[in-house]
Amino acid sequence: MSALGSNGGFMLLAVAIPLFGAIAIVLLRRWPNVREAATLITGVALFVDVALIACALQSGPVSRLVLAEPIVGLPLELAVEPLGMLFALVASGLWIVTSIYAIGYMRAHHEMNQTRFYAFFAIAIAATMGIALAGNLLTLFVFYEALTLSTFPLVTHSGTSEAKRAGRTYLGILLGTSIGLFLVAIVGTYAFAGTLEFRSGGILDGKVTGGVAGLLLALYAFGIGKAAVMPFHRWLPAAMVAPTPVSALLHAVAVVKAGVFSLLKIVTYIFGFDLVSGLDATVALQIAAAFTVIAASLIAITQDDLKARLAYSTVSQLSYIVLAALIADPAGFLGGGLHIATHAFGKITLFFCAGAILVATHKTRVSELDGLGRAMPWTMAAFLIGSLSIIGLPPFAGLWSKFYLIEGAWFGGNAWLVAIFAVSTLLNIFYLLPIPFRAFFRPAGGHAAGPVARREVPLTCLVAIGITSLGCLALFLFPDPILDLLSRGGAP
Amino acid sequence: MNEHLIVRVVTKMLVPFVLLFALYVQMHGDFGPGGGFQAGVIFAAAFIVYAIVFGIRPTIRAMPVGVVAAMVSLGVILYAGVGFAALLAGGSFLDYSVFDPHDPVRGQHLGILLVELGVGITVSGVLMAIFLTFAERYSR
Amino acid sequence: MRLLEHLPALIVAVPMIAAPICALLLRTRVSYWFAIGVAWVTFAMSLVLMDRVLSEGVIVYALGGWAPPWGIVYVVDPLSAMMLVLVSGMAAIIMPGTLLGIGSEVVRRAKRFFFAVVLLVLTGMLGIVITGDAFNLYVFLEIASLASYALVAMGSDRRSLPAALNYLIQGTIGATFILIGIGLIYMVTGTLNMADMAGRLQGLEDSRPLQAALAFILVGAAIKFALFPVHAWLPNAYTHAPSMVSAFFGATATKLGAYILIRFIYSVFGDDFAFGHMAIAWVLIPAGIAGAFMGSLVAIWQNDLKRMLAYSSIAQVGYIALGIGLDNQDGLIGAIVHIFNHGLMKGALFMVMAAVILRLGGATMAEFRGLGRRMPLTMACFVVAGLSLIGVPLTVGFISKWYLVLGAIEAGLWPIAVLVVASSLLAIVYMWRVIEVAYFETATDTHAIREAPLQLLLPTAALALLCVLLGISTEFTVEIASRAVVFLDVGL
Amino acid sequence: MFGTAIILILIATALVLIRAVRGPTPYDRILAVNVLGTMTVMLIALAGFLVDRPAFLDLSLVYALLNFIGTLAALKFFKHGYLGDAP
Amino acid sequence: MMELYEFVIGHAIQWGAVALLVIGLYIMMTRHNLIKKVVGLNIFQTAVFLVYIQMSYVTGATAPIAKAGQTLYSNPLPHVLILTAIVVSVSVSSLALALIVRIRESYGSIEEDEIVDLDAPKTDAVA
Amino acid sequence: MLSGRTVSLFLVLYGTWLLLSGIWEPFLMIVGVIACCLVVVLAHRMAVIDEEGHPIHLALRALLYVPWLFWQIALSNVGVARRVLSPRLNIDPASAMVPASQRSNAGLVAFANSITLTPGTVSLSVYSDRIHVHALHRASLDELLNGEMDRRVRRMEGEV
Amino acid sequence: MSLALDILSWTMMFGGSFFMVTSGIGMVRLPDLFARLHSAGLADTGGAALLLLGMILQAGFTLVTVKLLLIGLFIFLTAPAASHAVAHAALIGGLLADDPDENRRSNDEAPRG
Ligand code: NA
Ligand code: NA
Repeated sequence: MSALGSNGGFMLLAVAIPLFGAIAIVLLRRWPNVREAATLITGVALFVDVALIACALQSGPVSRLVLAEPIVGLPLELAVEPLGMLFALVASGLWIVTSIYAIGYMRAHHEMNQTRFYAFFAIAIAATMGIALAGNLLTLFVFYEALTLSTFPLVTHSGTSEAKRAGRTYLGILLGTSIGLFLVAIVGTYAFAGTLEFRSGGILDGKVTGGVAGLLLALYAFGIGKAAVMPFHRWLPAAMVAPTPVSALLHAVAVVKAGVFSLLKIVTYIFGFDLVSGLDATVALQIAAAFTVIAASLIAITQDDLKARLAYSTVSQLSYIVLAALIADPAGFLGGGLHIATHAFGKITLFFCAGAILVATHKTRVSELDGLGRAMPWTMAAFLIGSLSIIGLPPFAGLWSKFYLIEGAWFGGNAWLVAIFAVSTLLNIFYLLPIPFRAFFRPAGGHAAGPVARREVPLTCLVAIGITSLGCLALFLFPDPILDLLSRGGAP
Repeated sequence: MNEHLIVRVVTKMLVPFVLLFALYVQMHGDFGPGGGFQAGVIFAAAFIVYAIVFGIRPTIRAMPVGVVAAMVSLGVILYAGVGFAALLAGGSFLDYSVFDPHDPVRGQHLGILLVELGVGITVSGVLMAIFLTFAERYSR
Repeated sequence: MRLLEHLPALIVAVPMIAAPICALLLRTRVSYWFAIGVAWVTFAMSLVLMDRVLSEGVIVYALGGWAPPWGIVYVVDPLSAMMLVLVSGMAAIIMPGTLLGIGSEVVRRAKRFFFAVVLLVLTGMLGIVITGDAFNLYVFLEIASLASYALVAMGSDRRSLPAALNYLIQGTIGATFILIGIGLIYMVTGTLNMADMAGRLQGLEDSRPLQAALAFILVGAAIKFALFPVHAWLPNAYTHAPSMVSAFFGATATKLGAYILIRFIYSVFGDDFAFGHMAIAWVLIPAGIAGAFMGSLVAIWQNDLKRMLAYSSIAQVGYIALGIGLDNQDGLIGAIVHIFNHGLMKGALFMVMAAVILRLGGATMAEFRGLGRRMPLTMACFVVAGLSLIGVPLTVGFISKWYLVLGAIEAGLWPIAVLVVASSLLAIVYMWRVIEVAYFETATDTHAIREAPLQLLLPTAALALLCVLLGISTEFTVEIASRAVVFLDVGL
Repeated sequence: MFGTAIILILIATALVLIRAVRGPTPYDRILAVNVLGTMTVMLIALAGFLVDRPAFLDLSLVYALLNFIGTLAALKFFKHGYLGDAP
Repeated sequence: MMELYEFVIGHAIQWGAVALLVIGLYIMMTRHNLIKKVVGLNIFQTAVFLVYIQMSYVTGATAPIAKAGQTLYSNPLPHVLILTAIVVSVSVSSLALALIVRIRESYGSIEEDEIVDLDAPKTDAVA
Repeated sequence: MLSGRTVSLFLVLYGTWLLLSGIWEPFLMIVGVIACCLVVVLAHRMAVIDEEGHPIHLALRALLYVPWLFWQIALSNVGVARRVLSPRLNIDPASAMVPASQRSNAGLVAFANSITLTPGTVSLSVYSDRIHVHALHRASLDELLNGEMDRRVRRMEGEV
Repeated sequence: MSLALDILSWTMMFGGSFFMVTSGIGMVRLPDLFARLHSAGLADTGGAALLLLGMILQAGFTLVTVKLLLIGLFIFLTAPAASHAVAHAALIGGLLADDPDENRRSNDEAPRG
């Protein structure tokens, strides 16, 4: 295989393209239009590159690419496997959409320091690609930290003291858990297994006692703070101060998905299903995740701030995937992987809508949305689609992932988890559906009384919202490519 | 303390012999290392007692500050220079036997003598310098 | 070339003869250039020595041509070669900036002798590292220490004087303890040659003087090493010394205490005696952990950044002690690598202080307000070195922590592993305070502040760059540390 | 016999130390330290005989010199508050 | 009889060393006057000389001496070591005194607590 | 510069050197000459070569005085020891002026030091014609007031 | 002969040590500074001299003897000067109770030393 022809070269490009994009963005800072064009071109190039990798994965063997060897016998390397492929596809695809949305949003909202914003956004995407294509756990950790650091300027974008506080929480929890727990787990894994490679069936099986394995699993589950298992979820609601495209990045494209993706990948390729399903600790962690699912949903119901409600919704949904990982069987893996994609499309739609509402009406509270359906019909329709998908109702993609999750739980002998999923679905309905209902069926009242003018958002925003809503539908209709992809991974 | 007759006279009598003793220790120190240190201390002590009894100004007149400062450096240069000389003469660092190809022991004698001289000069220079700064500037 | 054979002697002799010559040069500028030349020549020699050690093995050089039991020998093994490179390298890198760096920070009348004293420190430090004779080690230790006290006292801030005196008193106590320990070993073995000592100590584990000797050397080295709770000299000394001096000391001085400890434990006493018989792990590990926490915690509350860095040094010293105390290969590799790596970071950070003091006249939080815009390159170096101090992946700090945690886990000390990373989280707090102030706040005054001059900026950038490069490629540091550990025959 | 002498002198040293500690005037202390010095000179010389190292004699001579200087310096410093010329 | 001497002397010196160590440390820790601290440091260092003097008594402590003809010199002997230690001690004391001189020039005091007070308004408060 | 006293100092120094060296080796003898020259130069610069600093003129007659002085020292040593050790501390401190008839400073110093050297008496203060003496017991003072020591020191100075 | 020498030297050293101890006792027992000065003299003269003589007898006529003599000479020259210096300082300091010089502080006649 020639260097570029191999998917090794493409993998390097997947990390390098957004970095070059970031450099281009900085260099083109004086010409905003050209700058934004650079972002879009980079996004498309990245997506093409990732798609090429996917094709290569379909047809041939997986090659590895060693970038460096910071620790002897423990290189920084890129490799591709189905789950990572899916994540890379979702992230790179949604980046294009998010960029389209961001162009409209940032200009309409008169944000400062847009060059910095786009540059760090691109760097964050590069880090995400690194996570998706990480060939071993060390590499994954490196890019995981890079993602944390590169998103910090985005979270604190406004520079207000509130943003600064949020930034502290964000960084404190994410770096704290990753260095304090995740890293310890990684080093512990290395100490026992002698390697950190992702292998089918795991590397720890047979190397550690149940106690150590349980300890490691717990360290991973809580140490991957981006998965936002309670009590390490606070950063996510705090980061709501950031501009909406950043929220999209956090909630759908990259950050939280990187967390659950890592967890899923670790359970699958580091522990192996056999080891995890036999551990006492697994049950305890399942309980913690289940608690997060329910508790976050309940909190979401009480939130009047739209973005905060969505944030707690994300916390809840993430623990679905954590649970999927802890179910530790192929169906759970399938459900978890699929949920990464479906939740991404659903949640990004919701955030785009929330951002659109903010830009158009400067409203941030659920209670202020009465009657908004008339002013912003397209936006609120999309919001309804996103909500239905998250809840798991047909004809939207969320149905499939929930289906596989429940199947995995049921056949894996975790019947009580089925009950959790059921209750949670009910709660989803309670906190999501009232929003479009208010918008469409309640008259506009309160202080903002008066004739409601149609005030839609910039066209780019609408286009983006349309794409993601259609995505929710498309994934319902054509889930097979993803399922095919995922079924090639997972169990040995 | 100039009015202090007894101390003054005793010091005057003492100083030349202390200086001589310092040089004696310096020159006879080559039968075992360490002579240079003692010699330096004694040499400086002679000046220090003189300075205490007669004051700083007469002391500086006898031993200018510039000379003291240069002594510090020159001693070290002498010390390390001998080592380099040994290197250049084909031995290893501080291998004095190369100084006299016919009689290594004599070479060692010479080498140690010079090295100890360097040590002595430096030590006495340092002590004098410190005393001078100390005495010059400190008052209770 | 024949002169190459004499490098072990020359590397000490050249700065030794250069120091007095430097003092005789009457012009400060002349002695500055002279000192730069000497430092780089020494650095080059240390690299050649390193190369020879790696290719040919340990070099033993008998001073004066006398065989080991009678004369003094200089020994270059991988550990000492690494220390030689660190000490002379830091001197070489830092030296060009000193003339500007000491501009306002050194009392006028001391400037003439500044470089001579620095070379004296260099002589002493290199001597400590290279000598194979215990008493000679003490002599070099005192040469380095005396010159160090003088350097600290040269600070133009009058507080440098009591700081230097305290440093002197406590340093002398430490050195005296070491001297007593050496005397006791001499009493038991009748030799001062360290290799000889080790040979003759076999079977003397129950000798009281020997046990006392270890205790004395442990305490003495700990003081020199600023190990909690005998660290009291360090904060004031580093805070009030001229920043360039702090940079050099921060990178090297305490490290020599660590070196002496490692040298005596492994090359003289043997780890069976030190750890098996005397259980010094019970001193080193608790003191190391306590120091790591205490240093970082106190650093958080500092307003003077030099003081903050000083306390951070105490914390970092704790890690090194911990690594030594783990008594296994990875722990010691971690300690040795951290000796080197921390040198790079602290060197860079104190150089930044020098630059900031040069431009703004102080280095408190107030001066750092808005510095990200005023001195962007300097602050970039600060951020890189700061991230390294935190232990972010792809920096040198990560590598050291990796091995420390690995060592702790291998020793079965999980809680220690967690504490190591948990304490490094505190580093996030104190570094982040600065970064926040520098990038989120605006300067209170409106003076135009220029970027640091090249003589300061280039070395700082070089060190910051090394923080990253040696974090990605660890062939140099870890490889040599591994060899050193193998050579020291640790825990096999 | 050198050992006996050394022990006896050590006893004497201890007695003088009592005076050095008790004072009460600085002159008492200076005097005590001076006597202590004389005793130390003898101790070093005797120790040289005991271990058969004549080089100790140089040491005790040096110590005698330092003792003298020390006493003068201490007196001058106590009396005048400076060691050099009158400020 | 000779053994008794050696025993007594050896142990007297040993305990003397310990006593000096403790006294020196005590003075350094409890005195605020900088000169007194330096005096304490000197007493402390004197303990080392005693340790090295004691070495002379312990059998087997004599350093190996090179054979005549090969070289004139022997491994450093205890007294040389003591001498070196004394030189170091003197240098340390001198430097300490020189520092005290400058401290007095800058602060007008050599009492540690007064010096701390004098700097107090200038020391960094937590922001 | 090259006065008789200077030459004398040089000779005395060189004698001491030879005595200390004990080795009749040409190298060391030459070094000795250099060393003594250096010392003489330094001594000259320090202005210590005068009748106070190098009282060579007293040397010959001192040979007569010193044995007597040593005998006095021995006697008074025993005396003071007895007083110190007697259970009831047999002392009776007193101080008085003792006439001093010496003409030169060197002589005066010799007298004062002799007084101090004999335990039991200490010279407190020296005046041109008298010395203030403190005694552990009045008896020693009376003995000193006899004037024998004064006379012997003056004889050492050379009688007129 | 050698035995006689040994006994003689032993006696001398014992005597010297005796004076040293006596001096120490005096330093503790005697009531004031001026009284203690005499006791200090015991160590400087009787103590030192006898000890040195004892050692000289042990050494025979060698370089060691020369050095011992030198030490003795040095002590005999400097000890009285030091004692006198202390005494004089104490006198000026006004420590002597029955000072016959009534005009000490009136600068009537400054003492010459
Ligand atoms: Na440090
Ligand atoms: Na007397």
